[in-house]
Amino acid sequence: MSILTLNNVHKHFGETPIICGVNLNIEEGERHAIIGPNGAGKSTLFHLISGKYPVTEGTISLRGQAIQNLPPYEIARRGLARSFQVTNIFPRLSVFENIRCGLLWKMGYGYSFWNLLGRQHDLNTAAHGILDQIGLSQRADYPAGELAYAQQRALELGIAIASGAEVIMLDEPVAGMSHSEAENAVALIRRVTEGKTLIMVEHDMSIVFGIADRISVLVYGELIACDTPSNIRSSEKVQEAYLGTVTADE
Amino acid sequence: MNIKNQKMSYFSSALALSLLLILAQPAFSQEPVRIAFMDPLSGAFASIGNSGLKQLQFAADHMFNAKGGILGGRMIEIVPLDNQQSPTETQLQFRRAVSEDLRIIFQGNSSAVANALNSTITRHNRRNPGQEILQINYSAVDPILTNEQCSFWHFRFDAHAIMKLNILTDYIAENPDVKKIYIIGQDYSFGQVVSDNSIALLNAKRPDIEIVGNEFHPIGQVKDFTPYVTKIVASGADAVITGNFGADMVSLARSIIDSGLDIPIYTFYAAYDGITATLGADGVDRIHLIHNDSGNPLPSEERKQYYRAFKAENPNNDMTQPRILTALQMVVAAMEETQSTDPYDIAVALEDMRFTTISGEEIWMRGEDHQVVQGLHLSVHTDQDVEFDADNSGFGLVTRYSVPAEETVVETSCRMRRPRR
Amino acid sequence: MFEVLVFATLNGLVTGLLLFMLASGLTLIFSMMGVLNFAHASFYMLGAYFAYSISLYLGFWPGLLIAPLLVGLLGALIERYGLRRVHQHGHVAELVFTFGLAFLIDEAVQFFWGPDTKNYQSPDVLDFPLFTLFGQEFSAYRGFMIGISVLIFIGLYRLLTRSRVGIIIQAAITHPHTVANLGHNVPLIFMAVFGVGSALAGVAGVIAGPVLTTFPGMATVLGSIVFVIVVIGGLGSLAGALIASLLIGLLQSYAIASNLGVADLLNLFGLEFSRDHLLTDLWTLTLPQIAPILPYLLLILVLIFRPTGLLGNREQ
Amino acid sequence: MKKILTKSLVWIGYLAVLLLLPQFFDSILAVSLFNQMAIAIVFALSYNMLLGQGGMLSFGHAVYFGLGGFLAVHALLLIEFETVYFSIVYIPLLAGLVGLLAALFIGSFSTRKAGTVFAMISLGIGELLAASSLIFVSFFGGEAGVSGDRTYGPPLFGVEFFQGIEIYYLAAAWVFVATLFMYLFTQTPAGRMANAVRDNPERAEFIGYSARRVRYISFCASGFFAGIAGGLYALNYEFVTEETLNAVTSGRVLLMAYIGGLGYFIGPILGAVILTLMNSLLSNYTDLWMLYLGILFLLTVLFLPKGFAGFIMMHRVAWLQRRIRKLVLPYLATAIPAMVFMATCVLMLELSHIEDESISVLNMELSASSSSTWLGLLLIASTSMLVTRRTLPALREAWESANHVADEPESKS
Repeated sequence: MSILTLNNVHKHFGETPIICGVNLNIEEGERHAIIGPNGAGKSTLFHLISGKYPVTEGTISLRGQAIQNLPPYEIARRGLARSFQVTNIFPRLSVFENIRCGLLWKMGYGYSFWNLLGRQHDLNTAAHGILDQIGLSQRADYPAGELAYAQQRALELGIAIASGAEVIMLDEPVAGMSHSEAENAVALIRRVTEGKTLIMVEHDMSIVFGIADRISVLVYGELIACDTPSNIRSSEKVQEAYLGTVTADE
Repeated sequence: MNIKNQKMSYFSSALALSLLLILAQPAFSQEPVRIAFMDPLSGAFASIGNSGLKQLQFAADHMFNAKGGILGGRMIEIVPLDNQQSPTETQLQFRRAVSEDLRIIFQGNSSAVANALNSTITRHNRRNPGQEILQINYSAVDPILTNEQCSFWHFRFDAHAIMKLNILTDYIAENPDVKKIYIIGQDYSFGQVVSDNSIALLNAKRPDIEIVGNEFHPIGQVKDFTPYVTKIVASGADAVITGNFGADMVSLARSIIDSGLDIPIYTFYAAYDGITATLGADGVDRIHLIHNDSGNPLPSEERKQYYRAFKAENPNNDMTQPRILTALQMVVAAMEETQSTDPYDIAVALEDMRFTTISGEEIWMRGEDHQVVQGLHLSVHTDQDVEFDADNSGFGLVTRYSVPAEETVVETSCRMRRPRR
Repeated sequence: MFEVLVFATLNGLVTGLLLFMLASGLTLIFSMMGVLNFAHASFYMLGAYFAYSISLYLGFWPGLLIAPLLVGLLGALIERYGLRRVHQHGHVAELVFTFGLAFLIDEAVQFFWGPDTKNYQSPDVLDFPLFTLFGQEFSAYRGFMIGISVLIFIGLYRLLTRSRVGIIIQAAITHPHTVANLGHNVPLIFMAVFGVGSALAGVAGVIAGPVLTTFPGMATVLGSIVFVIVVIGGLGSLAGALIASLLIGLLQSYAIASNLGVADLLNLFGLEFSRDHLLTDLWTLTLPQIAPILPYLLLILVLIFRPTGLLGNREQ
Repeated sequence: MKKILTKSLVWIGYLAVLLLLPQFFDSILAVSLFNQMAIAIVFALSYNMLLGQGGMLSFGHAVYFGLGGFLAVHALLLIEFETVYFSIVYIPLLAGLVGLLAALFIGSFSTRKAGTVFAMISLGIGELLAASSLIFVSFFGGEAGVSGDRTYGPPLFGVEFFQGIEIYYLAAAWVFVATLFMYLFTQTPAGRMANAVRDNPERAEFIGYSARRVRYISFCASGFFAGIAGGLYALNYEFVTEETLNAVTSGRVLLMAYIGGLGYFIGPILGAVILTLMNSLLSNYTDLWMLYLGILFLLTVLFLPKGFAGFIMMHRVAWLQRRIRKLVLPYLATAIPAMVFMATCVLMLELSHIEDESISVLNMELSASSSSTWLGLLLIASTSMLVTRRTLPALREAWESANHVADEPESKS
């Protein structure tokens, strides 16, 4: 059964069409990558799914429930978490607090102002557990803004998985990392998204082809292909429209 | 410029001097009589407060300290307390006065502050018998202070707003040319008092006079009075009454003058502290002021000499409130009479005291409500025959119309609660 | 009634254009640097006081030239040595800095010039009625104020649309980061814009001082109204600032000119009220009484229903 | 366990200071100063819930303070005229509820956005209410305000609240409780999310929290505590005027919180104490105190962006590393000339402020009219400034070496 469905999704900024009729089904437990040249609308598509922007037309459903045009927090509560292209954490809170904030809603604290965080044993154990998973236990009390870049990205991933979401969307999770950092990051992503649905945008093709079960190719706001890595690799259409331009760029 | 600095500067010398005095002369070793002066000494209203402080200081020094002090050789010491014209700060300064055992407080500026001080003192005196404090109000004119909210511990040395309005409307009523009056004022209690009573009094005295406008504007918030003046012009008024003070007064007068409207403006506070200088030639014969003091010519030689002596010492200030001297003189007279500095004794002695001021006028402190009864005068802003000008500008006030003390009396609703001793 | 309307319009125009002179500089500063400069009206006050002091020695006209230059210079220095330093600590710190600056300038003015109103007079040359309508004079000086404001608006408009600097500034208003990436010296532009903005406020002060009274409270009276205009007009929009200025100038002027009150409204529906009622203050409320708070009401409404302002295109 | 113990000790110490202060300074003036501080502390802390913890810059916080105060004084009147009869001890709570009510209403539209929009709405509402308070005389009493008497309620254990000291203990109790609750609020999910929304509202939305709702909750809590402060104000002064809800009060609380240090819970407490002291003590010695206050404020913004609390916290590492002693000499070397510089500047300001008078300092008569005085002062000022600048690098170096931490970060919990 598909967990996330996009049906004829359009997005215009003013007169300019950015996304033109995207249809996409993502299966539960799948690792799905979205690729495409710069300006193809990958991030916009992410923003549409996660609720940052309203869609102009079309529907998006998560587990069969329509979520288009819901505010981001509603979508997040329904089990969709995401990271950002630009590091997006709570810089003045400690690393531990960052993770704990990520956990709060799932663990049912809501907007409570009568529970003391320090007393919530389960919550704190869970937070430490995630810190262990992303390898930041040593830095738990550091202000998040002072972490090294790769660590901030790991933290962001940690916040995303803390919410317990079943769909995790990662926007260029290894961009700007050195090769060895990227390898660690990929290993981390594999580890923490085990058993969950992963959707990612990534430019690094070796990573994409290494991690993804299926790949969608987005060009000028249109989905020109959606298939397994090997089929995508051999697709002429994709070669023409996308891979060719990449080589030209580089 | 300010007494506090002076105080600081003479601190060490005063210390040495007082040591010397203690050793040398037993007659001088007596404690000074300390009197608090509580008014704004910093902030936007500081100039009025500082001017009052100088007048009180001068009165104490010139009239008493230079002549050997009071009560057999005690000096008067004026202690400045800066209330920043804020009711809150007034309370704090009041507590300072209590802890420094200052039992007499001179205060004048802002009716809001005077009311706050009045209720604070009433409460304090009720709760702390034996430590009473006396309020000498030399300038706040809100009628309620000697009516509904009158207090045994409060004495007012200025005529209150209704007394002044009574005389002002008499003057207006005598002028048959006045047919239409426009009233404009700040939207607060004094403005309301002026408006309500002007209408009532004019209706009674000259029913034919039409009130063509009765406008309130927010206090201190109006950028430009021209829109109001437009209405005044359109109403065809031939006189304006306003209770405005400070910048609101100046701006209003300026706008009226700029519009070319040549009608008299009847005011309460349109002189001194920069206002006279700012209005200058434009205000001549237009600005009328009702006050308890007389303008030029000053009524007595003694008064003139006193003014000159003050001017010699404070060239940049004017003797704007001679009633400060009168108040001090009467308080001292009460002290001398009872040989006591206790507020209760002073208050009892002040009640119904009759006193001749340096202007040669006999005034009366009515015991019923602690309101002074004195002559009132209507003066006009001009540069003709001005012997004592204001703001060193060459312009000043010349008295046009005077009413003797007994004619200024108005009834009071005061039911005074007198403490028992 | 007609005469009141005509003069209310003229008065509204004078106030509106004066406000615009302040708002134009503030808009430039706000749009580019993201700083709502609380001290902007203080520069206006400084303009009036500088000009007053200069007029004592040299007369009105040299003051009109020199005072704004001095204010502009001061503004530039404050940007260079104050604001830029605070910039690294974020917008709140900047806002708080200008807030403190306004406080300090107020105090400094009282320190140097004293708390009294100053006798700052308009020049004798303009001391005649421009025209008399329905028995009320419209002074030449007010005409001069309108003239100067219009000139400044035209000058500013031409500068922004025709000159190279202007185009860079315009670009910086809408896309501050891009301009920096293009290699322009943004700090220098900021300093210049801050200086020019302050100087504009200074001009407003110089010409407003004689009519609106030169006293230490003059900044407070105008201070927050100017932000209101900038916010209502919309971020990054000079035209918006002009419209908002005129709107507020006219709104206040008409409100004062009218005699309407809540009582009239109630009478319209045939309702009567007693004077002793608990809500008497509400029944007796009149439009002129609340004229000065109308801009704030407008501000709140605009921010609730259209946070970008009338003509703005950028949300905060 | 040790952490909890230390924390409890801090709170017990706080309570002890609150209770014992008037034992050491018992003049009427001192007690009135403490009352002022107590009110200011609650007010400033409530403000910091907005700005420091929630990232909402408000220019109209006095609204909740003032409304609480006005309600409290009306409650006093009701007690006086025997409409209702209860102990005045509960009045701050009542005032707090009014603050909460106002915040519930105003917050419902103003917390949609933080940043400039929020700041401008708060400014607009502040101005609106301040102006309305002068128009609606029957409730706000015009510029004279409303006056009540706190002694008509039933006595509490025989205490009738005649004296300032009795009010002080009542205020101290409320301050302690309010401080404790405001601290505890920071430790709850809503309080922590307020920090998160302050740091990054967008991210907060993507972890399931509506930034607006989070702000709204902080905003209401802040209004509640501001109302409590207003209630204490009414009990202390026994009258409330429009100045409690005007822009000056709003500005002052901003100054307090900022000078004290926004980032730290204790910051606003420090700021409230410092500003209250300056306000009451400095104004007794010089007319220029507002000028000095302005200068102090700007210097703080420029050089101590984290306020006094931040400045103190800068030395935490050095303290933990037991290297604080190494800082004493460099500090003295800079502070002494800096003090001389400031003292000289103050002297010059005072000298130019007075007319044809003189000030005597250290047994020297300094005349404002003599040029040698001015030359001398300028010389001292410039020399001391030069010395300060010369010693500054050494201080910085010493500070850095004292704060240098070896590889592993020290634990900050």
